[in-house]
Amino acid sequence: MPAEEMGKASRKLRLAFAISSVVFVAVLAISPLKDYFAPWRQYKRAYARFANTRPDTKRLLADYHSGIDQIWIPELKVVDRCTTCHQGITQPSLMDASVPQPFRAHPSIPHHALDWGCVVCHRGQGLATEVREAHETTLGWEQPLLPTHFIQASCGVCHQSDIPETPQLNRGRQLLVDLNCFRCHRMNVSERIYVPPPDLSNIGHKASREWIYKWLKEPRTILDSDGNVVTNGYANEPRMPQFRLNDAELRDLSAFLSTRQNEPLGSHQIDPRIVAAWQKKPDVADQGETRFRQMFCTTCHAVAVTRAGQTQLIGGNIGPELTKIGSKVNEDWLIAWLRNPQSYFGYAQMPRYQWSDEDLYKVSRYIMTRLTDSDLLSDVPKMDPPTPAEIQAGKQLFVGKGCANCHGIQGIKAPKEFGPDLSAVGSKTVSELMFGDAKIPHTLVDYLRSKIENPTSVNTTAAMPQYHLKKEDVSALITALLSMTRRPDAPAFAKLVVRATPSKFQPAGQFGELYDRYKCYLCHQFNGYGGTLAPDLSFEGSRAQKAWVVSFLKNPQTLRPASTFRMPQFNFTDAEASTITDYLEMVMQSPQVNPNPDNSSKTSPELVALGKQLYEVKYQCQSCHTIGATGGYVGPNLSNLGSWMRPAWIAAWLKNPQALVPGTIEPRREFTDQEIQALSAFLMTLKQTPTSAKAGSAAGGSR
Amino acid sequence: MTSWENTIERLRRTPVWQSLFRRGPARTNRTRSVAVFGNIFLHLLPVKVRDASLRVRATYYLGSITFFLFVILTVTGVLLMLYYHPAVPEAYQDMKDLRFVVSSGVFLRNLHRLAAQAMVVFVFWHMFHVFYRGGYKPPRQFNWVVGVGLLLLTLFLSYTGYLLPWDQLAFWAITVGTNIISYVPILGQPMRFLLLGGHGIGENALLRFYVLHIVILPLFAIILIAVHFWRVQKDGGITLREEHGRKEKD
Amino acid sequence: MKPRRLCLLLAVLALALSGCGTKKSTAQPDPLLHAYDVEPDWSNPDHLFYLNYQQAQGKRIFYDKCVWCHADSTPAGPSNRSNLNPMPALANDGSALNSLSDDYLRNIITLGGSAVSKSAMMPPYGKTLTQDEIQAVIAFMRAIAQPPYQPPARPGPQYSTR
Amino acid sequence: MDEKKKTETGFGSDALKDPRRIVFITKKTSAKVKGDVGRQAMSYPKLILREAIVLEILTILMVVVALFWDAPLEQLANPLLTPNPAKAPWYFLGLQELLHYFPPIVAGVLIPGLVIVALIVIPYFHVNVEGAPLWANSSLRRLGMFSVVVVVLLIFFGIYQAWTIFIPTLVMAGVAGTTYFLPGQGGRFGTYLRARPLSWWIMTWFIIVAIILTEIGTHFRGPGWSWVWPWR
Repeated sequence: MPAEEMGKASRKLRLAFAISSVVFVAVLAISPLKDYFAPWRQYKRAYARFANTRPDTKRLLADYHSGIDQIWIPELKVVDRCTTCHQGITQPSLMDASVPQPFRAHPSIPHHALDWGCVVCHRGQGLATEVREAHETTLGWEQPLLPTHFIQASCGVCHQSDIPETPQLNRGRQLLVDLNCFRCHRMNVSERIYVPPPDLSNIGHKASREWIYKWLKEPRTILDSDGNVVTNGYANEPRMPQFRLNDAELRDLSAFLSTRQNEPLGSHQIDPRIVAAWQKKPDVADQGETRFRQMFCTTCHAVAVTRAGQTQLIGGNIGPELTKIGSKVNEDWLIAWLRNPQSYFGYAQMPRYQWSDEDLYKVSRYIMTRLTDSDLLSDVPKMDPPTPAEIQAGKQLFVGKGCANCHGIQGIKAPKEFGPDLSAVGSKTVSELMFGDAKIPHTLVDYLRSKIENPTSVNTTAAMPQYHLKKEDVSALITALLSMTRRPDAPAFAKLVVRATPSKFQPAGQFGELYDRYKCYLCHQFNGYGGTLAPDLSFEGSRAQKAWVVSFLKNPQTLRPASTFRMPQFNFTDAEASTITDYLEMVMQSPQVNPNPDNSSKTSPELVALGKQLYEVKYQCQSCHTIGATGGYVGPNLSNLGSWMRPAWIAAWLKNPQALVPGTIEPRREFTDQEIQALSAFLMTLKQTPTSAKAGSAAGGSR
Repeated sequence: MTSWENTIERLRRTPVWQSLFRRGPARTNRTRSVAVFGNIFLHLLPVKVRDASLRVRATYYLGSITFFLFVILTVTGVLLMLYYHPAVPEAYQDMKDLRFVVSSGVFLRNLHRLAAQAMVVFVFWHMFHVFYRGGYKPPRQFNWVVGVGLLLLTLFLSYTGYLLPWDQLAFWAITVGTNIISYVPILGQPMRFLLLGGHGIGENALLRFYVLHIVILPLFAIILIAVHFWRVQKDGGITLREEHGRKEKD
Repeated sequence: MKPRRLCLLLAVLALALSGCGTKKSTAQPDPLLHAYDVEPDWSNPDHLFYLNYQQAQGKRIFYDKCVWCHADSTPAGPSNRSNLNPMPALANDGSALNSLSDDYLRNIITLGGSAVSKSAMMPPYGKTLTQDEIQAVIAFMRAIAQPPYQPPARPGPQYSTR
Repeated sequence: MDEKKKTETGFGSDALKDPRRIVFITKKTSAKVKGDVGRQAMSYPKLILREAIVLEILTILMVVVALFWDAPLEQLANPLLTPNPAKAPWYFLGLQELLHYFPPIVAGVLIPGLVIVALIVIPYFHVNVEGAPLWANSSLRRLGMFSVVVVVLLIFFGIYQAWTIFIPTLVMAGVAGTTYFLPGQGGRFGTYLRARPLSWWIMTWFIIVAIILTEIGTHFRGPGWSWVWPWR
């Protein structure tokens, strides 16, 4: 082939080669553009522009450079590149909401971001420098950013015991215990006051088959206008969830339960003479009601009261609501229960009162005739006496539905590992969750919410029953669940965990018996253990005068007549009252208060006058405290302080209230020693005779 | 003669140029032949090809594309090796670093992954094309077998590379794949053990796959590619449509 | 027409299909999820204020220490506010408090009313609360103020995102 | 341009302009030697330039795609967390799909083994190397053999309920059979199909089956290897 011809033919080829080479070089040259146009670089530049519009540009740009920023904490295995875009998080001047994200500063928190990194609390992917990768659930990282609403869950990873900064988490943890979640699911719950659901070994004595049928079918049916669930006889009682049972199952279960009478009922006979004397009297129920109120049953139990057309629940929520209790229980059982709740089941939290037969008869008549609802069981079908087949089937259901997980019953052991293990549910990745056909975003938070609100939404065959919870309680539960994570694998993390300190105050001896019998800890705190309804008694020995304690125990209602929640009338005997008083004085002492002060000599009328002047003019204590008929409602009524409190306590209190009762409202002030003396002297003059007591405090005693 | 060509000519006379290329410009067929003969890479090609085989429809350049993908994979693969540790926690961390921190790291990994997938596609396509052209028929039987070997090597290269990111995708794809091996009677379990360096996919498997992926398999692939090219030339060039079957004009 | 083309077509189709990614569901934004806590507007409970961490801590302290006199209702019953003379300002009363600086509020909380020539009924909390806690309370009051609180204008041009 | 004298060797001037390969042709020469190879072109620059252009265009395309498409990366490997379904790389999904139908020894060992063996032995197994049509000679016998093979295959697939392979096999056999029964010439397409050798039919069948199986394995298989529609 002639060379010229070939040259001519290849000219086109050469041209094509030239063009493709140019494009080739150009494309290779622009390939780093992908890097150059990385979104984080735009945020970097935007921050520089933004900082230039601020008055403190110099400080804002002090650490600025064009590369990737990262927080690197090797011992925590933290490599967070969040600050590449969130460049202003440590700049106090960028805190307010007008600063555009991602430049806004982090609100001030106890843990500084640079010491802890971001992902430790917020989750998400710290390594990422792309918006979606860092924040959302992507394939590359299964843990999306925790919505701020649930961020307290991250506090709970290390802080195993409750801290005041995380109310939502604390509430959620309390609910996990109260709702018996931990009875079916394995999880770490810190020690709290927990009262197991009633033992059902003797339920046959207590309630009828019809009532059990109704209760199992719909433990709660109505939602009132506030979204509170009203139950069949119980209000605000979310503990018993609703199981999805059909009529046959309900019949079987109610047959099984109504035949549970393992032990004979305790003493339920009332002196026949009293019955004979009161039986015919028309006002026996009215007298019962009066007695019911006098004993302050409503401190623990709520009863619906209709006043001026409005029905309202009056009373506490420590015990069950009693509005329809008469339709539930048998009278014999009721009498036996009131006499000795612990004889029905040992851990019953109702105190054992010293009832007289007469009171007992009146109150039980009141309960059985007035606290009833004739419509309650109207939709329950007629049932024949239980057959052995029904009982047998009911027994199987009792285990199969998980009833035995919460309710003790003789002869049946709770199945182990009934529900899924939730001890690390907060670390679950999206791929570990089965969403079924649920039309919800595929994130752990949405899964938990959907599952709690409707257990069958993600799994139609779920065994979990239906709870009816308020929205904020669902959020609290989610927070508590999210806080249960696999322990972060960095060894440094293990050291950071603040373990829950189990506290249980269990005194021995005679006082211990009374403490158990009257369940003091349900309302009062003792050395950090107990309820918060009533004043903390940890230092009661230093605070109150002995005679006052005795008189209060004997007749509690006279001291705070205006409060709804009042210590019930326990009818203590003299011996019991003195045991309690002696114990309080001996043991419940504060190291801050000198038990045997000698300051009586320092009292003089001038000092008292000075104290009165300080009280009324300089410090204006009357804004919070009442003396006589005037003053504020915040602090306790001081009218009878002279016979109530010990002078040494008052002096120590004025010096530093928080040292005696942590978290008390009264601020610590800078009184001089002389002022303290004067104020103490004045306050100790305040005494009144019991009959003249009138005004009370609203805010709960000495807090 | 333009000044441009003059400059080139002067450049050609420099000792450096002459030490590099030794020959003058390839302007005649003889010097062009010498250029092909004398170059270690080009001598795998024939000096002359039939006009018909230069048509796009003769090959669609499928073989060349496959080879060029291999070249791209080699280049990007070597660059990726600079950032990669074949160890269990680090491997995945390195993927994250490539994605988020390394300059153009995403681009390199994308290109490598893309080329790897494309190479599997093109090697199959090339094989089917050669088959329909009758390229397996004498005298090219052996080169067909070499090609089948290259197909298997490509699959293994792609497969061994699949594990290296050490993500869920990698782990489970390799699990499924190696389970198939264990179905081989008698030899299955020992073979799987040999491949994985243990009974499960762990640190050893990652190291073995890494060595296979970057040393052993590419070495064999390069040798077989050379043989493949050489045999194309020795067996009479590429198979043309009219060579087999009916001599229809296309 | 030619089977060769058919194969090619199928191969291309297969390649194209394998490129399709899986679609992801997108989450609807819920402002509540992005707030640490909320506080309903005292005069309009349907309107919610979204609080950040600091404001939420302020809310906690407020409802422990301050609510008794600076709100009309308290968690434990009637407020002490109507009982006092002069009547303390409501914590959300923007018309009274927005004009006061953070420094002023910090002073009156720390040192008490008498220190700034106000009623001595306002006790000092400087020894009971930390400065951070007091700042948190102020942040909470600012957050719930009606009319809304505007931080004092800063010098320099306003930033626009575009 | 004149060549330098020193490069001239024993070749004539013709050879200088148009060099030819000088070979000894013996019976054992493997190269296919034909009397007429048609017009020829120099590899340098014609072939090499073309190849270079292909390389450049390929690289350009690859780079452009790599700029806009991101390689997948999932979460860290976790042996305790089995994705459902766990899928092999796409080029093995045909094989995985086969495992769904047949016992592992068949789908995992026998079939891929046979495919590789078949690919290797094709050149040595002289099945109408000449490219004679499938039905050219002794057509009834061939049709009979063909039918037996197809029926055996169909029974095999039927037993294992491998319906997805059943269908393309049936279609292929149908098309192949129809070419025999087509009246007259059957048009250009029919003539073309009738002229296909057996190996052509087998390979075409294999390609279609492989593509269908891979496609099903990639896009139509969900949790527990159950059938799902990719658009749902």
